Amino acid sequence: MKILYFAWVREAVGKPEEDLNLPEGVASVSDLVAWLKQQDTGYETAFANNAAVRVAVNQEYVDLDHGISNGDEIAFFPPVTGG
Amino acid sequence: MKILYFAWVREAVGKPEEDLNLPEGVASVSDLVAWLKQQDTGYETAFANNAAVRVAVNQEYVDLDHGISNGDEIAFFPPVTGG
Amino acid sequence: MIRVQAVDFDLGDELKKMTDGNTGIGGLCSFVGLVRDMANDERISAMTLEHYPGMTEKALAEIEKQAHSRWNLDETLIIHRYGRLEPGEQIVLVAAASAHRGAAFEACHFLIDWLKTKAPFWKLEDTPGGGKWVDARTSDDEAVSRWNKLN
Amino acid sequence: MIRVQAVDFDLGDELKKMTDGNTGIGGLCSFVGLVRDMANDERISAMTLEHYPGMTEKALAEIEKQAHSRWNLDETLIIHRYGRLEPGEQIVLVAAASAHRGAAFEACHFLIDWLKTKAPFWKLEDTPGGGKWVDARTSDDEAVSRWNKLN
Repeated sequence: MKILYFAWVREAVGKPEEDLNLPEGVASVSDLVAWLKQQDTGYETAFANNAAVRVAVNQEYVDLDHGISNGDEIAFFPPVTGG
Repeated sequence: MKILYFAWVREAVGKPEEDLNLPEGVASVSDLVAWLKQQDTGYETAFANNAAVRVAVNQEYVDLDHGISNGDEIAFFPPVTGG
Repeated sequence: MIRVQAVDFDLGDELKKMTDGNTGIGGLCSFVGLVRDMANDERISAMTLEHYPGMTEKALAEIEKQAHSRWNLDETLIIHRYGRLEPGEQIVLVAAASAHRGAAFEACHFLIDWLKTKAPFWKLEDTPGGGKWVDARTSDDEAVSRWNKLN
Repeated sequence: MIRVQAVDFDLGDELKKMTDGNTGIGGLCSFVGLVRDMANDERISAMTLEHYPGMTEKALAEIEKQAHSRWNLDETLIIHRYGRLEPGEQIVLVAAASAHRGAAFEACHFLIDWLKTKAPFWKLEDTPGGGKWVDARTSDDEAVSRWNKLN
Protein backbone atom coordinates (compact mmCIF):
# COMPACT_ATOMS: atom_id res chain seq x y z
CA MET A 1 0.00 0.00 0.00
CA LYS A 2 0.98 3.62 -0.52
CA ILE A 3 1.08 6.13 2.31
CA LEU A 4 1.07 9.89 1.65
CA TYR A 5 1.82 12.74 4.06
CA PHE A 6 1.00 16.42 3.61
CA ALA A 7 1.87 19.78 5.17
CA TRP A 8 3.32 19.59 8.70
CA VAL A 9 2.56 15.86 8.92
CA ARG A 10 4.87 15.42 5.92
CA GLU A 11 7.53 17.58 7.58
CA ALA A 12 7.32 15.60 10.84
CA VAL A 13 7.50 12.24 9.09
CA GLY A 14 10.32 13.53 6.88
CA LYS A 15 9.02 12.24 3.55
CA PRO A 16 6.04 12.88 1.26
CA GLU A 17 5.21 9.23 0.67
CA GLU A 18 6.27 5.64 1.10
CA ASP A 19 5.31 2.15 -0.07
CA LEU A 20 4.62 -0.45 2.57
CA ASN A 21 3.38 -4.00 2.81
CA LEU A 22 0.49 -4.22 5.24
CA PRO A 23 2.24 -5.15 8.52
CA GLU A 24 1.18 -8.20 10.51
CA GLY A 25 -1.83 -7.45 12.74
CA VAL A 26 -2.68 -4.10 11.07
CA ALA A 27 -6.36 -4.03 9.97
CA SER A 28 -7.44 -0.41 10.46
CA VAL A 29 -6.06 3.11 10.12
CA SER A 30 -5.56 3.32 13.88
CA ASP A 31 -3.62 0.04 13.82
CA LEU A 32 -1.40 1.54 11.13
CA VAL A 33 -0.84 4.73 13.14
CA ALA A 34 0.12 2.68 16.21
CA TRP A 35 2.50 0.58 14.13
CA LEU A 36 4.13 3.64 12.48
CA LYS A 37 4.71 5.31 15.86
CA GLN A 38 6.81 2.33 16.89
CA GLN A 39 9.07 2.66 13.85
CA ASP A 40 10.49 6.21 14.22
CA THR A 41 10.25 9.34 16.34
CA GLY A 42 9.11 11.30 13.26
CA TYR A 43 5.85 9.35 13.27
CA GLU A 44 5.53 9.86 17.03
CA THR A 45 5.69 13.62 16.45
CA ALA A 46 3.28 13.50 13.52
CA PHE A 47 0.72 11.41 15.39
CA ALA A 48 1.26 12.85 18.89
CA ASN A 49 -2.35 14.06 18.79
CA ASN A 50 -4.66 11.99 16.62
CA ALA A 51 -7.34 14.68 16.79
CA ALA A 52 -5.00 17.01 14.84
CA VAL A 53 -4.63 14.62 11.90
CA ARG A 54 -7.11 13.80 9.13
CA VAL A 55 -7.08 10.54 7.14
CA ALA A 56 -8.16 9.66 3.62
CA VAL A 57 -8.22 6.14 2.23
CA ASN A 58 -8.29 6.00 -1.56
CA GLN A 59 -8.87 9.77 -1.58
CA GLU A 60 -11.99 9.70 0.61
CA TYR A 61 -12.11 11.02 4.18
CA VAL A 62 -12.42 8.20 6.70
CA ASP A 63 -12.35 7.71 10.47
CA LEU A 64 -9.48 6.13 12.36
CA ASP A 65 -11.34 2.82 12.70
CA HIS A 66 -11.65 2.47 8.91
CA GLY A 67 -10.33 -0.87 7.63
CA ILE A 68 -7.36 -0.92 5.24
CA SER A 69 -5.87 -3.46 2.87
CA ASN A 70 -2.72 -3.80 0.82
CA GLY A 71 -3.83 -2.03 -2.36
CA ASP A 72 -4.99 1.10 -0.57
CA GLU A 73 -3.70 4.66 -0.88
CA ILE A 74 -3.68 6.09 2.63
CA ALA A 75 -3.06 9.80 3.28
CA PHE A 76 -2.44 11.65 6.54
CA PHE A 77 -2.67 15.43 6.76
CA PRO A 78 -3.74 18.35 8.99
CA PRO A 79 -7.21 19.89 8.75
CA VAL A 80 -7.37 21.67 5.39
CA THR A 81 -6.77 25.40 5.03
CA GLY A 82 -7.31 26.25 1.37
CA GLY A 83 -9.69 28.70 -0.19
CA MET B 1 -43.08 73.03 -7.37
CA LYS B 2 -41.99 70.30 -9.76
CA ILE B 3 -43.85 67.01 -10.09
CA LEU B 4 -42.25 63.98 -11.71
CA TYR B 5 -43.90 60.74 -12.86
CA PHE B 6 -42.17 57.46 -13.69
CA ALA B 7 -42.97 54.13 -15.36
CA TRP B 8 -46.69 53.29 -15.62
CA VAL B 9 -47.60 56.28 -13.43
CA ARG B 10 -45.98 58.48 -16.09
CA GLU B 11 -47.88 56.66 -18.83
CA ALA B 12 -51.20 57.05 -17.01
CA VAL B 13 -50.65 60.74 -16.31
CA GLY B 14 -49.45 61.23 -19.88
CA LYS B 15 -46.36 63.32 -19.13
CA PRO B 16 -43.01 62.85 -17.39
CA GLU B 17 -43.15 66.06 -15.36
CA GLU B 18 -44.93 69.34 -14.79
CA ASP B 19 -44.46 72.59 -12.90
CA LEU B 20 -47.23 73.66 -10.58
CA ASN B 21 -47.91 76.35 -8.03
CA LEU B 22 -49.00 74.79 -4.75
CA PRO B 23 -52.80 74.79 -5.03
CA GLU B 24 -54.98 76.43 -2.37
CA GLY B 25 -55.53 74.08 0.57
CA VAL B 26 -52.86 71.56 -0.42
CA ALA B 27 -50.46 70.93 2.48
CA SER B 28 -49.50 67.26 2.15
CA VAL B 29 -48.77 64.68 -0.52
CA SER B 30 -52.23 63.16 -0.06
CA ASP B 31 -53.81 66.61 -0.49
CA LEU B 32 -51.91 66.94 -3.76
CA VAL B 33 -53.01 63.51 -4.96
CA ALA B 34 -56.66 64.36 -4.20
CA TRP B 35 -56.32 67.69 -6.02
CA LEU B 36 -54.66 66.08 -9.09
CA LYS B 37 -57.40 63.43 -9.34
CA GLN B 38 -59.97 66.24 -9.76
CA GLN B 39 -58.05 67.73 -12.71
CA ASP B 40 -57.97 64.89 -15.22
CA THR B 41 -58.88 61.22 -15.67
CA GLY B 42 -55.20 60.37 -16.28
CA TYR B 43 -54.47 61.21 -12.62
CA GLU B 44 -57.50 59.20 -11.55
CA THR B 45 -56.04 56.16 -13.32
CA ALA B 46 -52.55 56.75 -11.93
CA PHE B 47 -53.80 57.18 -8.36
CA ALA B 48 -56.66 54.68 -8.45
CA ASN B 49 -54.86 52.67 -5.78
CA ASN B 50 -52.62 54.72 -3.52
CA ALA B 51 -51.00 51.55 -2.17
CA ALA B 52 -49.56 50.91 -5.65
CA VAL B 53 -47.76 54.25 -5.82
CA ARG B 54 -44.59 55.38 -4.07
CA VAL B 55 -43.74 59.02 -3.32
CA ALA B 56 -40.46 60.88 -2.98
CA VAL B 57 -40.17 64.51 -1.90
CA ASN B 58 -36.85 66.08 -2.79
CA GLN B 59 -35.59 62.64 -3.76
CA GLU B 60 -36.31 60.99 -0.41
CA TYR B 61 -39.04 58.40 0.13
CA VAL B 62 -41.92 59.82 2.18
CA ASP B 63 -45.40 58.76 3.30
CA LEU B 64 -48.60 60.22 1.89
CA ASP B 65 -49.06 62.48 4.92
CA HIS B 66 -45.72 64.18 4.33
CA GLY B 67 -45.98 67.97 4.14
CA ILE B 68 -45.06 69.77 0.90
CA SER B 69 -44.26 73.33 -0.06
CA ASN B 70 -43.78 75.31 -3.23
CA GLY B 71 -40.06 74.70 -3.80
CA ASP B 72 -40.33 70.90 -3.53
CA GLU B 73 -39.59 68.26 -6.13
CA ILE B 74 -42.29 65.62 -5.80
CA ALA B 75 -42.10 62.29 -7.60
CA PHE B 76 -44.73 59.57 -8.02
CA PHE B 77 -43.78 56.09 -9.23
CA PRO B 78 -44.54 52.38 -8.84
CA PRO B 79 -42.56 50.16 -6.45
CA VAL B 80 -39.07 49.89 -7.90
CA THR B 81 -37.97 46.90 -10.00
CA GLY B 82 -34.30 47.47 -10.80
CA GLY B 83 -31.31 45.25 -10.11
CA MET C 1 -18.10 53.82 -5.81
CA ILE C 2 -21.41 54.13 -7.64
CA ARG C 3 -22.10 54.59 -11.35
CA VAL C 4 -25.34 54.94 -13.29
CA GLN C 5 -24.82 54.61 -17.02
CA ALA C 6 -26.36 53.54 -20.30
CA VAL C 7 -23.20 51.91 -21.65
CA ASP C 8 -22.01 48.41 -20.78
CA PHE C 9 -19.16 47.80 -18.34
CA ASP C 10 -16.21 45.41 -18.40
CA LEU C 11 -16.77 43.05 -15.48
CA GLY C 12 -13.15 41.91 -15.22
CA ASP C 13 -11.73 45.44 -15.33
CA GLU C 14 -14.18 46.74 -12.75
CA LEU C 15 -13.45 43.94 -10.28
CA LYS C 16 -9.69 44.13 -10.83
CA LYS C 17 -9.67 47.86 -10.04
CA MET C 18 -11.28 47.17 -6.67
CA THR C 19 -8.41 45.04 -5.36
CA ASP C 20 -5.41 46.40 -7.28
CA GLY C 21 -2.75 47.73 -4.92
CA ASN C 22 -4.60 46.78 -1.73
CA THR C 23 -2.99 43.66 -0.30
CA GLY C 24 -5.12 43.90 2.83
CA ILE C 25 -8.07 42.49 0.88
CA GLY C 26 -8.66 38.77 1.39
CA GLY C 27 -11.95 38.36 -0.44
CA LEU C 28 -13.98 39.96 -3.21
CA CYS C 29 -17.61 38.99 -3.70
CA SER C 30 -19.56 40.20 -6.71
CA PHE C 31 -22.98 39.81 -8.26
CA VAL C 32 -23.97 40.57 -11.85
CA GLY C 33 -27.61 40.77 -12.90
CA LEU C 34 -28.34 39.89 -16.53
CA VAL C 35 -31.34 40.29 -18.82
CA ARG C 36 -33.15 36.94 -19.15
CA ASP C 37 -34.93 35.89 -22.31
CA MET C 38 -37.97 34.68 -20.37
CA ALA C 39 -40.18 36.06 -17.62
CA ASN C 40 -43.45 34.56 -16.37
CA ASP C 41 -43.41 32.12 -19.30
CA GLU C 42 -43.26 34.94 -21.83
CA ARG C 43 -40.42 35.52 -24.22
CA ILE C 44 -38.57 38.81 -23.64
CA SER C 45 -37.03 40.38 -26.74
CA ALA C 46 -35.63 43.40 -24.87
CA MET C 47 -35.98 45.40 -21.69
CA THR C 48 -35.97 49.13 -21.08
CA LEU C 49 -34.78 50.42 -17.75
CA GLU C 50 -36.16 53.78 -16.67
CA HIS C 51 -34.77 55.56 -13.63
CA TYR C 52 -34.99 58.79 -11.66
CA PRO C 53 -31.79 60.73 -12.34
CA GLY C 54 -30.61 62.43 -9.19
CA MET C 55 -32.56 60.28 -6.77
CA THR C 56 -30.97 57.14 -8.21
CA GLU C 57 -27.48 58.36 -7.35
CA LYS C 58 -28.62 59.46 -3.87
CA ALA C 59 -30.27 56.11 -3.19
CA LEU C 60 -27.23 54.10 -4.37
CA ALA C 61 -24.85 56.28 -2.33
CA GLU C 62 -27.03 55.70 0.73
CA ILE C 63 -27.08 51.93 0.14
CA GLU C 64 -23.29 51.90 -0.16
CA LYS C 65 -22.95 54.00 3.01
CA GLN C 66 -25.22 51.57 4.89
CA ALA C 67 -23.04 48.64 3.81
CA HIS C 68 -19.88 50.36 5.07
CA SER C 69 -21.54 51.15 8.39
CA ARG C 70 -22.53 47.49 8.87
CA TRP C 71 -19.38 45.68 7.73
CA ASN C 72 -15.66 46.32 7.66
CA LEU C 73 -15.12 46.80 3.94
CA ASP C 74 -12.17 47.94 1.86
CA GLU C 75 -14.15 48.68 -1.29
CA THR C 76 -17.68 48.55 -2.62
CA LEU C 77 -18.95 49.08 -6.13
CA ILE C 78 -22.42 49.52 -7.61
CA ILE C 79 -22.87 49.98 -11.37
CA HIS C 80 -26.42 50.10 -12.71
CA ARG C 81 -27.34 50.58 -16.34
CA TYR C 82 -30.44 52.20 -17.82
CA GLY C 83 -31.99 52.34 -21.29
CA ARG C 84 -32.65 49.48 -23.69
CA LEU C 85 -30.99 46.14 -22.98
CA GLU C 86 -31.24 42.82 -24.77
CA PRO C 87 -31.23 39.29 -23.29
CA GLY C 88 -27.78 38.35 -22.04
CA GLU C 89 -26.76 41.97 -21.41
CA GLN C 90 -25.44 43.05 -18.02
CA ILE C 91 -27.88 45.19 -15.99
CA VAL C 92 -26.16 45.67 -12.68
CA LEU C 93 -22.93 44.90 -10.84
CA VAL C 94 -22.53 45.01 -7.08
CA ALA C 95 -19.32 44.00 -5.34
CA ALA C 96 -17.69 44.18 -1.92
CA ALA C 97 -14.06 43.61 -0.95
CA SER C 98 -12.96 42.93 2.60
CA ALA C 99 -10.18 41.35 4.64
CA HIS C 100 -12.58 38.47 5.35
CA ARG C 101 -14.93 36.51 3.10
CA GLY C 102 -17.94 36.61 5.44
CA ALA C 103 -18.11 40.41 5.31
CA ALA C 104 -17.58 40.44 1.54
CA PHE C 105 -20.43 37.97 0.96
CA GLU C 106 -22.90 39.55 3.34
CA ALA C 107 -22.24 43.10 2.17
CA CYS C 108 -22.54 42.11 -1.50
CA HIS C 109 -25.83 40.33 -0.85
CA PHE C 110 -27.07 43.31 1.16
CA LEU C 111 -26.16 45.73 -1.65
CA ILE C 112 -28.26 43.93 -4.26
CA ASP C 113 -31.18 43.22 -1.89
CA TRP C 114 -31.40 46.88 -0.86
CA LEU C 115 -30.87 48.14 -4.37
CA LYS C 116 -33.79 46.01 -5.60
CA THR C 117 -36.22 47.62 -3.17
CA LYS C 118 -34.80 51.15 -2.74
CA ALA C 119 -33.14 52.31 -5.97
CA PRO C 120 -35.62 54.06 -8.32
CA PHE C 121 -35.37 51.86 -11.42
CA TRP C 122 -38.27 50.38 -13.37
CA LYS C 123 -38.16 47.63 -15.96
CA LEU C 124 -40.35 47.58 -19.04
CA GLU C 125 -40.23 44.22 -20.81
CA ASP C 126 -40.88 43.86 -24.54
CA THR C 127 -43.03 40.74 -24.85
CA PRO C 128 -44.98 39.29 -27.81
CA GLY C 129 -48.03 40.92 -26.17
CA GLY C 130 -46.40 44.38 -26.03
CA GLY C 131 -44.51 46.34 -23.38
CA LYS C 132 -45.13 45.23 -19.79
CA TRP C 133 -43.96 46.97 -16.64
CA VAL C 134 -42.39 44.44 -14.32
CA ASP C 135 -44.24 44.08 -11.01
CA ALA C 136 -42.32 44.47 -7.77
CA ARG C 137 -41.91 41.07 -6.16
CA THR C 138 -42.90 40.16 -2.61
CA SER C 139 -39.77 38.01 -2.46
CA ASP C 140 -37.64 41.14 -2.91
CA ASP C 141 -39.35 42.79 0.06
CA GLU C 142 -38.75 39.65 2.09
CA ALA C 143 -35.11 39.54 1.00
CA VAL C 144 -34.49 43.07 2.22
CA SER C 145 -36.44 42.62 5.45
CA ARG C 146 -33.89 40.17 6.83
CA TRP C 147 -31.29 42.94 6.74
CA ASN C 148 -33.61 45.26 8.68
CA LYS C 149 -33.72 42.75 11.49
CA LEU C 150 -29.96 43.12 11.83
CA ASN C 151 -30.22 46.84 12.51
CA MET D 1 -16.27 23.13 -14.07
CA ILE D 2 -13.30 22.66 -11.77
CA ARG D 3 -9.64 23.53 -12.32
CA VAL D 4 -6.57 23.09 -10.13
CA GLN D 5 -3.59 24.98 -11.47
CA ALA D 6 -0.37 26.80 -10.55
CA VAL D 7 -0.86 29.65 -13.04
CA ASP D 8 -3.04 32.69 -12.49
CA PHE D 9 -6.48 33.04 -14.09
CA ASP D 10 -8.22 35.97 -15.76
CA LEU D 11 -11.22 36.74 -13.58
CA GLY D 12 -13.17 38.64 -16.24
CA ASP D 13 -12.64 35.98 -18.92
CA GLU D 14 -13.63 33.15 -16.59
CA LEU D 15 -16.84 34.84 -15.47
CA LYS D 16 -17.78 35.91 -18.99
CA LYS D 17 -17.44 32.34 -20.27
CA MET D 18 -19.99 31.18 -17.68
CA THR D 19 -22.83 33.31 -19.03
CA ASP D 20 -21.93 33.70 -22.71
CA GLY D 21 -24.66 32.32 -24.93
CA ASN D 22 -27.02 31.38 -22.09
CA THR D 23 -29.76 34.02 -21.90
CA GLY D 24 -31.64 32.01 -19.29
CA ILE D 25 -29.15 33.19 -16.66
CA GLY D 26 -30.39 36.09 -14.52
CA GLY D 27 -27.60 36.28 -11.95
CA LEU D 28 -23.94 35.41 -11.55
CA CYS D 29 -22.36 35.46 -8.10
CA SER D 30 -18.62 35.05 -7.67
CA PHE D 31 -16.04 35.05 -4.90
CA VAL D 32 -12.30 35.53 -5.30
CA GLY D 33 -9.90 34.78 -2.44
CA LEU D 34 -6.66 36.78 -2.43
CA VAL D 35 -3.36 36.49 -0.56
CA ARG D 36 -3.28 39.06 2.27
CA ASP D 37 -0.10 40.77 3.41
CA MET D 38 -0.94 40.20 7.07
CA ALA D 39 -2.15 37.30 9.21
CA ASN D 40 -2.40 37.25 12.99
CA ASP D 41 -0.50 40.56 13.17
CA GLU D 42 2.44 39.11 11.25
CA ARG D 43 3.62 40.30 7.86
CA ILE D 44 3.28 37.70 5.12
CA SER D 45 5.84 37.95 2.32
CA ALA D 46 4.46 34.97 0.40
CA MET D 47 2.35 31.85 0.77
CA THR D 48 2.83 28.33 -0.55
CA LEU D 49 -0.22 26.21 -1.23
CA GLU D 50 0.29 22.46 -1.05
CA HIS D 51 -2.44 20.09 -2.16
CA TYR D 52 -3.22 16.41 -2.69
CA PRO D 53 -3.33 15.87 -6.47
CA GLY D 54 -6.10 13.46 -7.33
CA MET D 55 -8.05 13.85 -4.12
CA THR D 56 -8.27 17.62 -4.68
CA GLU D 57 -10.04 17.16 -8.00
CA LYS D 58 -12.35 14.53 -6.52
CA ALA D 59 -13.23 16.77 -3.55
CA LEU D 60 -13.91 19.80 -5.76
CA ALA D 61 -16.03 17.76 -8.17
CA GLU D 62 -18.05 16.47 -5.21
CA ILE D 63 -18.53 20.00 -3.83
CA GLU D 64 -19.75 21.18 -7.23
CA LYS D 65 -22.10 18.20 -7.52
CA GLN D 66 -23.51 18.96 -4.07
CA ALA D 67 -24.23 22.55 -5.12
CA HIS D 68 -26.11 21.42 -8.23
CA SER D 69 -28.17 18.97 -6.19
CA ARG D 70 -29.20 21.72 -3.76
CA TRP D 71 -29.91 24.62 -6.13
CA ASN D 72 -31.12 25.11 -9.67
CA LEU D 73 -27.91 26.28 -11.31
CA ASP D 74 -26.93 26.89 -14.93
CA GLU D 75 -23.18 26.95 -14.32
CA THR D 76 -20.68 26.62 -11.52
CA LEU D 77 -16.94 27.19 -11.54
CA ILE D 78 -14.18 26.42 -9.07
CA ILE D 79 -10.58 27.38 -9.85
CA HIS D 80 -7.99 26.82 -7.12
CA ARG D 81 -4.31 27.57 -7.46
CA TYR D 82 -1.36 25.88 -5.76
CA GLY D 83 2.33 26.72 -5.38
CA ARG D 84 3.95 29.96 -4.30
CA LEU D 85 1.75 33.08 -4.27
CA GLU D 86 2.53 36.63 -3.23
CA PRO D 87 0.26 39.15 -1.45
CA GLY D 88 -2.45 40.43 -3.79
CA GLU D 89 -2.42 37.30 -5.94
CA GLN D 90 -5.61 35.37 -6.62
CA ILE D 91 -5.86 32.03 -4.78
CA VAL D 92 -9.32 30.78 -5.59
CA LEU D 93 -12.40 31.62 -7.64
CA VAL D 94 -15.83 30.15 -7.03
CA ALA D 95 -18.89 31.23 -9.00
CA ALA D 96 -22.48 30.18 -9.60
CA ALA D 97 -24.90 31.29 -12.31
CA SER D 98 -28.64 30.80 -12.07
CA ALA D 99 -31.95 32.14 -13.33
CA HIS D 100 -32.41 33.74 -9.89
CA ARG D 101 -30.08 35.71 -7.67
CA GLY D 102 -30.92 33.88 -4.43
CA ALA D 103 -29.71 30.55 -5.80
CA ALA D 104 -26.58 32.14 -7.30
CA PHE D 105 -25.65 33.76 -3.96
CA GLU D 106 -26.35 30.76 -1.78
CA ALA D 107 -24.61 28.29 -4.09
CA CYS D 108 -21.53 30.51 -4.39
CA HIS D 109 -21.31 30.93 -0.62
CA PHE D 110 -21.80 27.18 -0.18
CA LEU D 111 -19.02 26.40 -2.68
CA ILE D 112 -16.40 28.43 -0.82
CA ASP D 113 -17.54 27.32 2.66
CA TRP D 114 -17.36 23.65 1.69
CA LEU D 115 -14.13 24.06 -0.21
CA LYS D 116 -12.51 25.61 2.88
CA THR D 117 -13.26 22.58 5.03
CA LYS D 118 -13.23 19.70 2.51
CA ALA D 119 -10.70 20.39 -0.27
CA PRO D 120 -7.20 19.10 0.58
CA PHE D 121 -5.16 22.31 0.41
CA TRP D 122 -2.73 23.59 3.02
CA LYS D 123 -1.24 27.05 3.33
CA LEU D 124 2.31 27.70 4.44
CA GLU D 125 2.91 31.39 5.21
CA ASP D 126 6.34 33.00 4.93
CA THR D 127 6.60 35.28 7.97
CA PRO D 128 9.55 37.17 9.47
CA GLY D 129 9.75 34.26 11.96
CA GLY D 130 9.94 31.65 9.19
CA GLY D 131 7.43 29.38 7.47
CA LYS D 132 4.20 28.78 9.39
CA TRP D 133 1.44 26.33 8.52
CA VAL D 134 -1.91 28.06 8.75
CA ASP D 135 -4.18 26.56 11.40
CA ALA D 136 -7.68 25.48 10.44
CA ARG D 137 -10.18 27.93 11.84
CA THR D 138 -13.16 27.06 14.01
CA SER D 139 -15.11 29.74 12.14
CA ASP D 140 -14.69 27.76 8.91
CA ASP D 141 -16.18 24.68 10.56
CA GLU D 142 -19.05 26.81 11.81
CA ALA D 143 -19.54 28.33 8.37
CA VAL D 144 -19.89 24.92 6.75
CA SER D 145 -22.10 23.49 9.50
CA ARG D 146 -24.98 25.81 8.61
CA TRP D 147 -25.17 24.14 5.19
CA ASN D 148 -25.33 20.70 6.82
CA LYS D 149 -28.44 21.78 8.70
CA LEU D 150 -30.12 22.37 5.35
CA ASN D 151 -29.67 18.76 4.29
